[in-house]
Amino acid sequence: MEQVPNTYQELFIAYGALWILICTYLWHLSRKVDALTRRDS
Amino acid sequence: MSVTPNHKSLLTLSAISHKFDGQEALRGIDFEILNDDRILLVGPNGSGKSTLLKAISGIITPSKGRIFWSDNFISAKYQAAYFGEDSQLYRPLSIEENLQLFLDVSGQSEDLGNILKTWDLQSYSKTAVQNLSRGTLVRASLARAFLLNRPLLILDEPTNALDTSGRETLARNLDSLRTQNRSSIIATHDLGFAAGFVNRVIAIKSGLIKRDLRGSFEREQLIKIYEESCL
Amino acid sequence: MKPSLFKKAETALHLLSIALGLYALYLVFMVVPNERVMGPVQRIFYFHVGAAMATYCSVGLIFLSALLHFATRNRFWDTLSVAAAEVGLLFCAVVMATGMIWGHAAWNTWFRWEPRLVSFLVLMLILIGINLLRIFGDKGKVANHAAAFAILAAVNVPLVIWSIDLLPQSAQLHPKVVQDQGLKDPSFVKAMLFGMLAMVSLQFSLVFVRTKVESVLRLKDSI
Amino acid sequence: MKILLALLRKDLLIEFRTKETIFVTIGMAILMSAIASVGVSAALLPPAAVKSVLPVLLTLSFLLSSTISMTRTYEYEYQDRPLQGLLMSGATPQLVFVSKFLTNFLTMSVGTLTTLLGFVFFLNLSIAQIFLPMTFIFGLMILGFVAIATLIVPITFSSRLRGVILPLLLLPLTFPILFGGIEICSSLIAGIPLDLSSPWISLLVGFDVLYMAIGMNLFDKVVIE
Repeated sequence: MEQVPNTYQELFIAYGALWILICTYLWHLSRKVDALTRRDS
Repeated sequence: MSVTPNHKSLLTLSAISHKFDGQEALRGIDFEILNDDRILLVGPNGSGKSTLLKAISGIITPSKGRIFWSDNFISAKYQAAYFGEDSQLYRPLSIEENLQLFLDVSGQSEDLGNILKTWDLQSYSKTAVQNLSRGTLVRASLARAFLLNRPLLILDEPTNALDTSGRETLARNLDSLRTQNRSSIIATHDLGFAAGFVNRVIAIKSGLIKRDLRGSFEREQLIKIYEESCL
Repeated sequence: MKPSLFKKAETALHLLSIALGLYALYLVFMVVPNERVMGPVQRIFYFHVGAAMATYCSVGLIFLSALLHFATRNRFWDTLSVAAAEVGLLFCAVVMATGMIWGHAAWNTWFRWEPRLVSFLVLMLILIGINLLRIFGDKGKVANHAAAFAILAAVNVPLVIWSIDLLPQSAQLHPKVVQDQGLKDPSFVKAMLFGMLAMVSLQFSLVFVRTKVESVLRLKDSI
Repeated sequence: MKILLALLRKDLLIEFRTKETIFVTIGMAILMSAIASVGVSAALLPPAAVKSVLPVLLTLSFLLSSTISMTRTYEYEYQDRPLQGLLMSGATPQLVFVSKFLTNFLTMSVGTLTTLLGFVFFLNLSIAQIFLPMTFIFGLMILGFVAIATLIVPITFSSRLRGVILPLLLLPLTFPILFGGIEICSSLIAGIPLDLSSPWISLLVGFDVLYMAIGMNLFDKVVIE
């Protein structure tokens, strides 16, 4: 089996970026919800 | 509202309000029922009469506020006997089987025969409830409510489907309540029927109590009260 | 808790999920050596197990909120159980997907009848049931009904696991990596641990935000 | 106790007067066993294969026919709200649950017996010597199944999808019964005598006891308005 690399630099960056995107989008949504509740009450 | 010595408080409603799917049926109801009150509850359609009666009977739990039954009564969830638009009888069973079931379940052993006689249901006792006429069904359901000897009897529009003989039977049984020292609360539009019997009138409109008067009332007085507070 | 405390706790939670996620990714892609037999595809394992832990966490949340819903008349527990049910189903689907990808790569079949995947299949059916009940339930009574069904379902999970363990050994094909400590290299264990922590913390932030959304929805309905 | 007898009398009276659930159960049982047997004989399987596939067919037909026939059991409890009348006149929810549970157990046992006989008839099986242990095992399975179903039917009753949602909620919870039934039936059919110390029996018994207890306590939460 040819030597398979042990580390996957570009995969790590890709998934890392995706993960950050997900979490910040979630955070942003929750901020919007807060804004909504402030305006309603 | 001074409480005369021999009247004992039966239950107290404090800040009862109820809201379901968006609209407010009750908006803060406070009053007390004494043990020999015979209350007439009047109010236009949609004023929250049925919701209030269901809350008192325990069928629905009000979203806000509490109902306190006075001390020595059993702490069970359901303290009152209730009659409403649902007959609460098993349709495939006959009147006799239904009433016998409710007698056994409530642990009472009255004689079924005279219950049928007082509500003149003997001729229908064997027919299944689903084949009964509306009037007979109401009488059977009233018999079920009356046979539970509970301190409070709740009747929601009892006279709607009753003919004259049915109303006389109901009036006779209501009078017998007085002797058994059981209080009652009736919601009806038939003011003539209630005139001779009730000793307290509560007028309710869009979820709030407008008037709460004691004493005995003639039919005209009831109509005046209704018109003043509810129209 | 004062609103500002809520907001601080929430930002901490989101930051924690980001940090844990990045660290887990770093471990999985940069540090852990290739598994001798299965090669690089084995790296999905860490998030497969992480998602499984997050699913069990959600089922625990559903069970807890059902009990507390009956104990206290507070409506918050009902909104929490709505959120936990949806997030639980999401992570259960992730477990199934990663399990199949990994199963296909390792044994080139899409679905092996081994215990862990079977118990998750049953769990997914149950979670689908819970969510269906939420959608089609009667508006007034759905809170009580869903809580009662949640208790029935949560109690069922250990029974399913027990009955699967009794299944004859022939059905056992799942690599006993976790049980018999197949992980030689210590970094395997570390990666798995952080994989779990990342997924569970993402699960909590999802539940947190979904609960807020649900309470706003209910606020809107009741006006 | 007197209350329980009165409730049981009521349930049995309704059952035998309307005969709805009984007919649906027997009908479904015959239908399920017929479909399964047609499938098996159409596949021209050798007897050995039929014996190995029989447990899963038996258990599946039992689960499916029972689920469909359970949808009818609360029909008369909700028309004109008599169940509410009962609860208001002093019947405790636990007793109402026990009486519904026993009545449903009776009707489902009739259905399962018909399924068994259906299979024996359609596939002319000779299971005479293991018939008794088989009914014992199916008895345990029905107990667990009915304990859950008697609680879930009122839940689905008030939802918009009434009978359709019942299988989706009920069947995932019966997997332990499915596994247990298949394992014990296949060992019975393979000729191994039933030993009561096997873990499967304790699983089934544990399952039944657990869900009966949960059902009794959660029943009033599910039935109130």
